[in-house]
Amino acid sequence: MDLIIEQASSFAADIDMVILLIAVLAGFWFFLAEAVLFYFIFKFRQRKGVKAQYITGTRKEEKKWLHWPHNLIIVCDLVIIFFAIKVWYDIKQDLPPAQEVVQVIGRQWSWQFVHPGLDKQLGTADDVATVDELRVKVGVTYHFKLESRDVLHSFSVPVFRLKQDAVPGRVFTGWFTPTKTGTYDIQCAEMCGMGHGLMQGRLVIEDEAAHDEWLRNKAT
Amino acid sequence: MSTMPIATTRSMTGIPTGRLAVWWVIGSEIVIFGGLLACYLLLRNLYPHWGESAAHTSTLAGAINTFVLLTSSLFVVLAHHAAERKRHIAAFFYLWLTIGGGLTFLLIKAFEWSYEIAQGYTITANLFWSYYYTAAGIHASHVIVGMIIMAIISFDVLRQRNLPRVELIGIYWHFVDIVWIFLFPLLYIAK
Amino acid sequence: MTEQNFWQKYIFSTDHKIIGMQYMFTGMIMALIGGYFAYTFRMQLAFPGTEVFGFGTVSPHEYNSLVTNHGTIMIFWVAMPVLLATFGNFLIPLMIGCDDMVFPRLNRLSYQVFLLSAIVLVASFFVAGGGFGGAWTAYPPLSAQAKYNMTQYGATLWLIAVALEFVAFLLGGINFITTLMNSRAKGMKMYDIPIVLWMIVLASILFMASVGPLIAGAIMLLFDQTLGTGFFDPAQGGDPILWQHLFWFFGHPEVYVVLLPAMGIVAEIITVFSRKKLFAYKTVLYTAFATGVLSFFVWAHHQFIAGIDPRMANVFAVTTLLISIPIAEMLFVYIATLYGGSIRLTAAMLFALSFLAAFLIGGVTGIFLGASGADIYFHDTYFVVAHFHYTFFPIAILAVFAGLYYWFPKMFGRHMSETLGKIHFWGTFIPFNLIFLPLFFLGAAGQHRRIYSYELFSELNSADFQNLRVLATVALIVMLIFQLPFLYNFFASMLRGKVATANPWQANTLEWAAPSPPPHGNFATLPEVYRPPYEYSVPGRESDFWPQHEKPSGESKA
Amino acid sequence: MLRLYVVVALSFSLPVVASPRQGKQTYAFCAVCHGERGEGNHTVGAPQIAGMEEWYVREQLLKFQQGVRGTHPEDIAGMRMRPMARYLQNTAQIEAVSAYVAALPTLKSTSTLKGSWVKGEVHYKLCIACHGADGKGNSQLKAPALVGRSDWYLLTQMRNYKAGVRGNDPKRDPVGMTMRPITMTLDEQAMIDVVAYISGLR
Amino acid sequence: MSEHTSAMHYVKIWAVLLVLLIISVLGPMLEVKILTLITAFGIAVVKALMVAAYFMHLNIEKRYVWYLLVMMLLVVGMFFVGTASDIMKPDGRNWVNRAAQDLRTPAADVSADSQQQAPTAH
Repeated sequence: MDLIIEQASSFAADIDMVILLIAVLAGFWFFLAEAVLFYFIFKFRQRKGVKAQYITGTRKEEKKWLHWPHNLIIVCDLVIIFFAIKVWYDIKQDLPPAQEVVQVIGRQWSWQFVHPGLDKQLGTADDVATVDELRVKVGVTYHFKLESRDVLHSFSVPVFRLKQDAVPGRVFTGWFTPTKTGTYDIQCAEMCGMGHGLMQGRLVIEDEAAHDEWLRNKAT
Repeated sequence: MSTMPIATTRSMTGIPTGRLAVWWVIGSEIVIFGGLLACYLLLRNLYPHWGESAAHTSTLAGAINTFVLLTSSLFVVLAHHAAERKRHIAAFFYLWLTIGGGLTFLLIKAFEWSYEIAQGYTITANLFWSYYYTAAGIHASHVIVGMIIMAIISFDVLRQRNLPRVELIGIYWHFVDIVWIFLFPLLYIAK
Repeated sequence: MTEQNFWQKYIFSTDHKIIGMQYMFTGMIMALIGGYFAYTFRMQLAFPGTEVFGFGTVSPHEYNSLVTNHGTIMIFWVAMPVLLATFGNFLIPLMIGCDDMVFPRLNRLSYQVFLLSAIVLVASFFVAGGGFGGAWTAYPPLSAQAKYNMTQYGATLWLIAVALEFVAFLLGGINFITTLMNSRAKGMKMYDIPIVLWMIVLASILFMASVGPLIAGAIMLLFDQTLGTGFFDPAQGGDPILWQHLFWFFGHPEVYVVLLPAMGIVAEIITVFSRKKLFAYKTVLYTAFATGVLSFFVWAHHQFIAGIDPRMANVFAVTTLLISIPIAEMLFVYIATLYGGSIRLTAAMLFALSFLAAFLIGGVTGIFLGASGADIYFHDTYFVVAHFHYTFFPIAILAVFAGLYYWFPKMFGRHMSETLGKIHFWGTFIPFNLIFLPLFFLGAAGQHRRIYSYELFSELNSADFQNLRVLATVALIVMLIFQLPFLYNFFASMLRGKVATANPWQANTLEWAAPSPPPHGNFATLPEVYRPPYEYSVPGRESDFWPQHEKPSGESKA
Repeated sequence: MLRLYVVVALSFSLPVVASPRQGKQTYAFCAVCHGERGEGNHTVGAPQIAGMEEWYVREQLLKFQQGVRGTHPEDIAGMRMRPMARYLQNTAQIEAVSAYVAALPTLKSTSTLKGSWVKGEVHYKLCIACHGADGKGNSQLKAPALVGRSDWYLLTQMRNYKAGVRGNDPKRDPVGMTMRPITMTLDEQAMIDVVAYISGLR
Repeated sequence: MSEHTSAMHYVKIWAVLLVLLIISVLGPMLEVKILTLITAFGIAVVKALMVAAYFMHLNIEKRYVWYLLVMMLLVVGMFFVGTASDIMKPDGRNWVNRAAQDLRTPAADVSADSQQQAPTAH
């Protein structure tokens, strides 16, 4: 996965691990089933003088061909469930304590971000509000408070492997910790009307000095 | 066109085809009303203050309507009773009593609603009233449909045709009655 | 039987076969519209901003409308009518050995309501503001308020069309269920019913049980749009998430509503063309039941990141992965059926086998989306798009073509050309994979759905990705072109094809006991049933098939 | 692959040059909100734009694209406009659509506000220097025409200028900056009055 | 199918139903919350079952019609349970339904307060 798209948050690798796990387990069954399917199509193609066999599939030794894969798939499913829920729990359910909080507001068709100012507190006079540009410090654990002013939006940062819908009237809390600097895309992932496809934001991850410099510039 | 396919006369399950279909109709209606009432209940639990709005509904009108529907249910089951004994005149008479019950129900509903709307409790007043009018409105539309079908059947019955259909419309009518039995405490009594 | 004029015979017919045809042709026309929409927005994605041949430039507003209505049409006006209504209407009375549906006039009404719904939907493209563009899921508040979606009339008409379509299928479904339950031929017991009929009826039951809340929801949304109520408006105390639950409570079983009939069609075809008894008939039934029951417990996996409580998501992740078990087992049964067979690769069989091969991909990729942790990333990306096309395309296109090639001799009394059929098969199957395999990759790279143009997104605007998009679009055009041989084959064979005998494929089920095409009333004498439907290659018998209605000739089978 | 791309692209696309046809095509994007005749749509916050000066349309589109307009959190309608403007990617498209908008016949604006025409005339003296006594604007001074614009839109923009939502970027929007001190002198009622006066101008 | 039952039988059922109706109307007048719930909904269930069993003749209908109807009710129940955690509460793990919270405060009852008290009967 990280070959296709960069990992820029602390949990991106966990999600990629789950994806890889499923790819291996499900991929095994997939290739096995396809191989058997094509082998059968080839092996049992119509030939002169060879009559098809009469197999009801109700005798025990025949049914074992269903039971064994059936049980093995249950085992694979349980493994996948375990890891999927573990990752889910870490990302969505159990938030680590926040060092800073940013507010994310979805609108038709722009993202508005409220950054805490130099005092690192949201809701004070030196908050910095921007449109379509989120600036965060690398290595700092952020909570985001996600809101929507009109219709459904979805705050999606592919490099973070992060996605959460914004629902009008509700406030969602989530978290992320950026792990590398750079400039990345923020997309809207929930149909929000005519400008949905053009609702693009930028995520700037920078080190603390650059971020403070930017805040100071904004303050003046 | 009027020849009935042989398929319709078969009955592998032991239930006549018409009645089996009516049961499935009712099954599908259960989920429609059930879905609506489930939504209502969810939000009712979220917003305890809906009780204040519910206090403005007329329990008396609701109770009278329950009485009217229960009585019409009695008439339609008597119509079925008569139809089974091939007393088609009596069945016709009872069917029209049932339709009269439906009409009374709608009339009371009309007075009740016009009074409430005059008070300012329209469908957009708040969400409780939205549910109130939507649920009762869908129910009332079922009453109207039932009355129309019943009127059509009643004339068949008078000509001594399709007597088993009295039972089918009866089952439907009872179902409409049962829906109201639940709507009444949900919308009127619970304050 | 009295002589009927054209209108009585073909337009206002109560004959189940004609009604099935009406559904089929309406579905085909709608499929052409849906395909045209797909072509238009794929062109926009491959060559953003340029003028699309046959449409003009696509504005973002039109793009949303195209995407929305492509999805709506393909599911509600193509997959449902063709899989459920066409095959259901055509096959149920024939396969259970009776003369018609139990309620022929209800059946006609069902089609008329369906036709009305299709007309309303098509009309919605031409009203002021254009067709509805809020995605086929129609999440409020976007779908509820004209100031957000800017399609005041389009949204309302779209909703009315969908609601009418549900009513049509409720009427049809009641008919299917009652007919199968009550009107089977003498001797046809529960386990003598062909799988396809089980599947169609199970699907009808699933549909009936799941659609109720959404019908109520549609009425509520309609009031939101037209009267200004606040059922889904948070400012008035409503809840947008409630609609999502209402929608997906129906929306997920809906997948199985179309999947099961497709599975049934494939079961018929692979048994006939491999001359094999279905491996473990009862297991197929049990897995179908299990799928049906489980499908009511999984709907919220569509909403993992939509704002449902994260604790509840865990429950749904478990149920979602569990549903993979019966589906996988069903596929294993089909593959096992091929073992020891004598496989004839006719066009119908090719489509049926390709269904298995392609649906496996669709099923396997579903696990990525059902696993809640991985879904955080994949949700609403092209991975999802590719996944459900790998399920819906085999269901609604491959299985349907398999069924058409297989039952065409029975429908019209003539054979379709096998050569053209094979050309059509390869021209459909290969481009299909070329369309959607790149989309898996693009989805994994973080490309989101329903995006008008990727030019603004620097991570997605690379030349390599754009080439993949062009590849998918070109493959789509190739695939659409390869439908022309099919259309020619279909209509030419109807008039001039090789005349078919009553049982050209040497199949067992009852529809082949009727003449091809069956007259009004189907059977000269209504058949009786003596044995299960898949008795192929029974040892000790001269011929390798043993029709259900053939009287036992004294000699006992092994 | 690339060759295929080129072949298909050529066969389905038109060369990118500004032309009246392109203007009409591009305007289809705008028409969803601003209407086929450029009459605007108050419910979605889209002003009447029919007959707006070509140079003004072009400049505003560029300002939206560059984020000079439509990036302030209070400017809700502007934030809806910004992604749309950003989709016009080459200058030819902007030129074409500006020309198309300018060529749309000017419409009479319907009045949605109640203000005093008499008091408005007094306040309008502030505006005359740039926008002209007849409200027809002055392209040399980069002052657009005010007649034919939606009155609610004019009011919103004056509020925006006053609150610093628009025209507070000295580097990138010096022209907008000049509006700011003038709106500072007007209170809410005065703005409504002056808009009422403008609506009465022919 | 109901050859053995007389018309009087139905009238008796009807009379019982009416008595239940009166109880369900009078019950809430005691203003006891629990009693209201029991009389209103408990009796509704009893009434519905009585109508279903005796008027719709489910008591002598084939068994699986019951199964069919109960299956549909279970489906609705499933919908209710799966949806409740999101809709029925104003907040949950990592989310708050602020709009609902605002409305739950008594002052926010939108329209009814401005209206005069309507009589409960007319």
